[in-house]
Amino acid sequence: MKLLRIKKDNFEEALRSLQNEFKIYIPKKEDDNVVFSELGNFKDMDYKFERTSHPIKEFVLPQNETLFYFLKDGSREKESFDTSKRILLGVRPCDAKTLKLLDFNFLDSSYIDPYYEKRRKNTFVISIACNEFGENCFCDSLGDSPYKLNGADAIIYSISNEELNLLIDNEVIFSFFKKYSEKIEEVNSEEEVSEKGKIAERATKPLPVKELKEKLPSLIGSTDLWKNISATCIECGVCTYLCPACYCFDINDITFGKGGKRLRSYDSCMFKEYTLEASGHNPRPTGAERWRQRLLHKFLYYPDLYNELGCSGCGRCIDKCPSKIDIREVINYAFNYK
Amino acid sequence: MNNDKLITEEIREFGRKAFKEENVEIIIGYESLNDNSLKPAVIYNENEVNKLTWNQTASFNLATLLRKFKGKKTGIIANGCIGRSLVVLINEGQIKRENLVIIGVPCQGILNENNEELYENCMSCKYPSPPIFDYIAQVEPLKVQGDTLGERIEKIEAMSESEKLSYFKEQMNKCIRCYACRQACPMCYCETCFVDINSPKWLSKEVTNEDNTIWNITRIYHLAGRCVECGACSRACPEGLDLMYLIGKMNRDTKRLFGFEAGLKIGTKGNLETFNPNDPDFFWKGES
Amino acid sequence: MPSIINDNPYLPVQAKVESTDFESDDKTLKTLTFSFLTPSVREKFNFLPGQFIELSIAGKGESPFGIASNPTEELIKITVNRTGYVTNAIHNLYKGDIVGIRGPLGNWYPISKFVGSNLAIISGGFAFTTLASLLDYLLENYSDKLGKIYLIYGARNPGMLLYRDKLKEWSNNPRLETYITVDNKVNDWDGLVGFVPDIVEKADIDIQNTYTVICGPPIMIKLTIPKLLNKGIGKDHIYTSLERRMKCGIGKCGRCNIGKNFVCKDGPVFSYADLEGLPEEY
Amino acid sequence: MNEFEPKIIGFLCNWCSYAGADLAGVSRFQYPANIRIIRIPCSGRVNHLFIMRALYDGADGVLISGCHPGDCHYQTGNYYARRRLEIFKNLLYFTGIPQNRLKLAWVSASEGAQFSKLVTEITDDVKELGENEEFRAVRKDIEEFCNEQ
Repeated sequence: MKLLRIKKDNFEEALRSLQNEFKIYIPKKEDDNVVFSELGNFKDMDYKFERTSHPIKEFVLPQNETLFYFLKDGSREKESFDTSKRILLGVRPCDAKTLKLLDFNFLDSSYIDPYYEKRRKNTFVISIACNEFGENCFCDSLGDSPYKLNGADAIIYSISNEELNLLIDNEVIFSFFKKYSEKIEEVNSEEEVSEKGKIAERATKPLPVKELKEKLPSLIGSTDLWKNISATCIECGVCTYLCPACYCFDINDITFGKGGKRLRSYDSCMFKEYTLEASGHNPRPTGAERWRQRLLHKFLYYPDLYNELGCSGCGRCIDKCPSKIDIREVINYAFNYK
Repeated sequence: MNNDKLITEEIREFGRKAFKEENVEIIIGYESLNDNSLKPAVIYNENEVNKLTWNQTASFNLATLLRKFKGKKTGIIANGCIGRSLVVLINEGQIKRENLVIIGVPCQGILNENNEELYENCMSCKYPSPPIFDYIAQVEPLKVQGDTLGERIEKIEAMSESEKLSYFKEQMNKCIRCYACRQACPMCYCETCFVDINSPKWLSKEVTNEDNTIWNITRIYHLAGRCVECGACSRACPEGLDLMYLIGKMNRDTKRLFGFEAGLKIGTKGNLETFNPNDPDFFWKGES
Repeated sequence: MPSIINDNPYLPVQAKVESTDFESDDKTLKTLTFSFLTPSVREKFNFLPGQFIELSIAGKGESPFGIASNPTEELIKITVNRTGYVTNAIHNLYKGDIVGIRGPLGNWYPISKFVGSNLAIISGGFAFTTLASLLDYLLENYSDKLGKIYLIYGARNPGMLLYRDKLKEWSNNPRLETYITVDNKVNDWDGLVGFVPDIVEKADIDIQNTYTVICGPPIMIKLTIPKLLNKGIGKDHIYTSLERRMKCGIGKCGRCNIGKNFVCKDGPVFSYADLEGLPEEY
Repeated sequence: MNEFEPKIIGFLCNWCSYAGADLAGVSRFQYPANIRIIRIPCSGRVNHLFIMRALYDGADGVLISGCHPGDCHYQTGNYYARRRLEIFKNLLYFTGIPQNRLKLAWVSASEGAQFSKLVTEITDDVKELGENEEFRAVRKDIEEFCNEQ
C-alpha cells in the first residue's frame, strides 16, 4: 500500500493523461440529483464529490444489459460484452464496498458471470474519505467507517486547497500516479493513515447486526413480526433498485423484425412476479414474506455465505422509501422482538 | 400551526372511540418520524393511539394500505383526497363502507419537504375535507390558494409540439420503471398489471424512452375519471418525474368535457363507466 | 458437479426437435425429445437423474424442465405443461425446429446413498419427469444394488398419467411394487383411486432402511411428508425435488432461494433434513 | 424520387366503417393504399394500447373509425368509445406527439365517398408530417445484427 502526496494540478494532469485510455466519471449535480457523468473539462472538479443518487452498481450491473443477439429462427447468436475501461472518481467508501459484495455473487467459484467479470475488471474505483455524513447514511452503525478503502483501488484523503493525499492499494493505479506525486510513503496498513482521513465525526449509534444474525433463524416462523414490519410497505421496487448491494435480475427476450436480443434487467424481491409460478402458486405472496427475504438475505444469508453483511449502510433505501420505512428501525425492532 | 396540534388531539380522541365504541381491529394513520415529518403507520390497539399524529407532511395516501387489510374493520385518518379515494374504492366495490370508520381531517394542505411550499395539487385543491366521514376534526379547512398547476398546464399547452415533446421525453428519460407510482396509488389494484402480461406483450422490459412512454401514459390513462389528484404517485417517484402536469391535464379535460370529478359522491359511476348521448363530439364526420 | 456445457453459462447450445407427442389426453402435456445440432456436444452433456435444463426459444424466452430421459439414452426428453408464454411456444414446435438448451443444471438424486437400501419413489402429476429418469436408470444399472423398490404415482385422472407405456412395463416388472392411482374415479379405470398422500399411508412400505424420493405439486409434498414421518422414516431419508420460478438457473439472479441455498444451483433435490428451520417457501 | 409513403393503421368497426370502406372499393372511389385496415367488432373495442403499440411498432398514422353515435350495432359501444378516445386523444396530444398522427372519425356503411375522403386526408396530413420519429421503438443494435446475417 502506498501513500502519495500530490499537488492538485499534478493530480488533474495525471487524470488528463489517462483520458485517452479510460473514461473518467465524477459525481455531478443535475437539478436535485447527483449523477456520475464523464469528466469533460477540469473546471468542474470541485473535489466536493457528493454522494450520487444512483449507486455505482450501474457500471458493473447496468439496469439493461444485452446478453446476446439472436435470429428468431434460432440459427445465429452473437454475444455482446462491454469492455470499455473506466475510472470512477469520488466514490463513497460505502459504495466502494458494495462492489466487493456483488463480486461474491457474480464471481464465485461455481459459475463466473462473464458479463459482470469483463465490466468489473475494467472498472477502477478511486473513492473519497467522507467529508460529511449524509442524512440517512449509517455505515458507522454497522461497524464500518467512512474513510476506509473497502475494496476500492485508491482513496483520497485530507484535501487541502493545493494538494491531496492518495492512498493506493492497486499496482495499476499506482503506476498512473507515481510520477506525478511529491512524496511516496510505503504504508503497511490502512489504519496508520486513516487518522489523517478523519473529517466527518459523529457519535455512532451501533446497530445489533451481529446479535440479530444469531436471532434471525428463530424469527423465521413469527409471522406477526414480518406482518408488522411490512404493514405500511407498498412493495414497490425503489429500495432494491437503488440499493448498491441488490443484484437480482430478470431475463427476457426483446424481438424486432427478424431478430432479437436476450436482455438482463433489474428485478426486485418486492415484486409479486419475482416468485410467482406458472401454476399461480406464489411462495412469497405478501409483503411480509418478501420483507423476511430482504432482511434475511442481507443480515443472515450473506453473513453466513460470505461473512460480510449484504448492506453497506449507504441509506438510499431510507431516503427514497415512499412509506419512509427505515431499515435501521427494522433491525432494532426485529432484534428486540419477543 | 396550532391547527396541527388541535387536529392531532382530536384524531387521537376519535381513535380511542373507534377502538372502544366501533371496535375497529386496526387504525391506519400517521406517526411522526424523529424530525417531525410523518410516515404511515398501523395502530393495532388502544394504547398505541397516542402515536396518531397529523401535520402538513402527511404526504402518503393511506387508502393504498387498505388492500393489505381486506375484510378487517379498519379506522382510517382521511383528509380530502384520502376521503375521495375511499369514495372511488367504495364505488368500484373494492371496500365496504361498513368496514370503515373514517376519522375526517379538514386538510391544511401538504408541504413539499424540499422547499417547504404547498404541493401544486394542494394549491388548487377544492375539496380539502373528506366527502364521507364518521368523525371530523373541528378545524377550518384550507382555502383554495390558486391553480398554479392549471397555469403551468396552460403554459405547456401553449408550447409548440416539439417543445412539448422534448419536455415530455425529458421526463420519460428519468423513469427507472420501479413502479413506485403504481404501488403508491390506491386506484392501482389490478391483480396482474398490464405491464406483466406477456401475451400480448404491450411493452418490453427494457427501460427505453418509448417503453417508459407506454408505461406512464397507460398508468395515467387507466386513472381517467378515477384519479382524485392526491399527488401520491409523484411524491413516491424516486426520480422526480413531473407526473402532475399530465394527471392535471387529464383531470381538467374530464371536468371541462364531461363535468366530472372523481370521488365526490357514493353511488356515482366513474366518468368512463358511463356516457351521455349528447357528450361533446369532435370526431371527423365528413367535413374536412 | 458436471459443469454446464458452455463457458458463457447464459448462452444456450443449439439443439433440434426430434419428436413431439401429446402425453395427456387433454393435450395440455406434451413430451418432446431433442438432439444437439453438433452431435459431439452430447458426450460433454453428461447428466444424472434429477438434473434439469433451461429450454430456450429464440424470441420467447427460457423455462426450466426436469430431464425425463434416462442418462444413457441419446436424446434429451422433457414433458411440458402448456400454461404460459414460453410453454405455448414449445407446444407449437415442429420436428426439426431449432431451440437452445442450457444445462445440465442443478444437483441429482443421491443414488450412492440408496445403494443397499429400499427406495420408495412417490410422485404426483406431471412432476414425474425426473423420477421416471431415475427409475429407468436404477433398473438399468442398480437393480442388484438396491432392496425393494416402490413406485407410488398419482394423477388427477387416468388421462393425465405420464409415460403410460412405461407404467404398464413397470407394473408387470416383479422387481417393483407399483401403486398407480388417480384422484377421482373414471369409468374404465380399474386401478387404485385416491390421493397420493393417502395411498402412501395405506401402502405397506417396509420402513426399515428405506429412502423416499418425492416430487409433485407443493401441496402433495407438504401432505405426504408428515405421513412418511409418522411411518418412522427419518428426515434424512426423505428427499424431495422442489419447484420454483427460475430465470438464470445458475444461482445468480437470486429468486429461487430457500434459506441461503438456491433451488437451481444447490438443488432442486434436497433432503427434508436440509429444509428444516428454513422458510417454508416452496 | 422515392417520396415518403406513410404507413397508416386503420381500426374500422365491422358494422359501419369497414362496410363503408368496402362500399368505397365497390363503387370505385379511389383512396390511397397507405392504409392497413384492421377490422374490430366496434369502436368501443379500441384499447388505447392499440394506438400506442401501432405507433411504437413504426406506424406513421392511426385511424379509428366507427358508426355514428346512435347507429351502433351494440347500441352504446361508440358512446363509450367517444368518451374514452376523447380523453386519450387530449392526453396523447399533450405529450407533444403530433395531432395529425391520430384521427378519430365516424363513417357509416353507406358513406363510401366519405371514407375515401377520410383516408386521403389522413394520408396527406401524415405525409406532410413525415416519418414517425416522435414515438417509435428503434432498436438499432438488433437491426445491425440482423443485417450482418
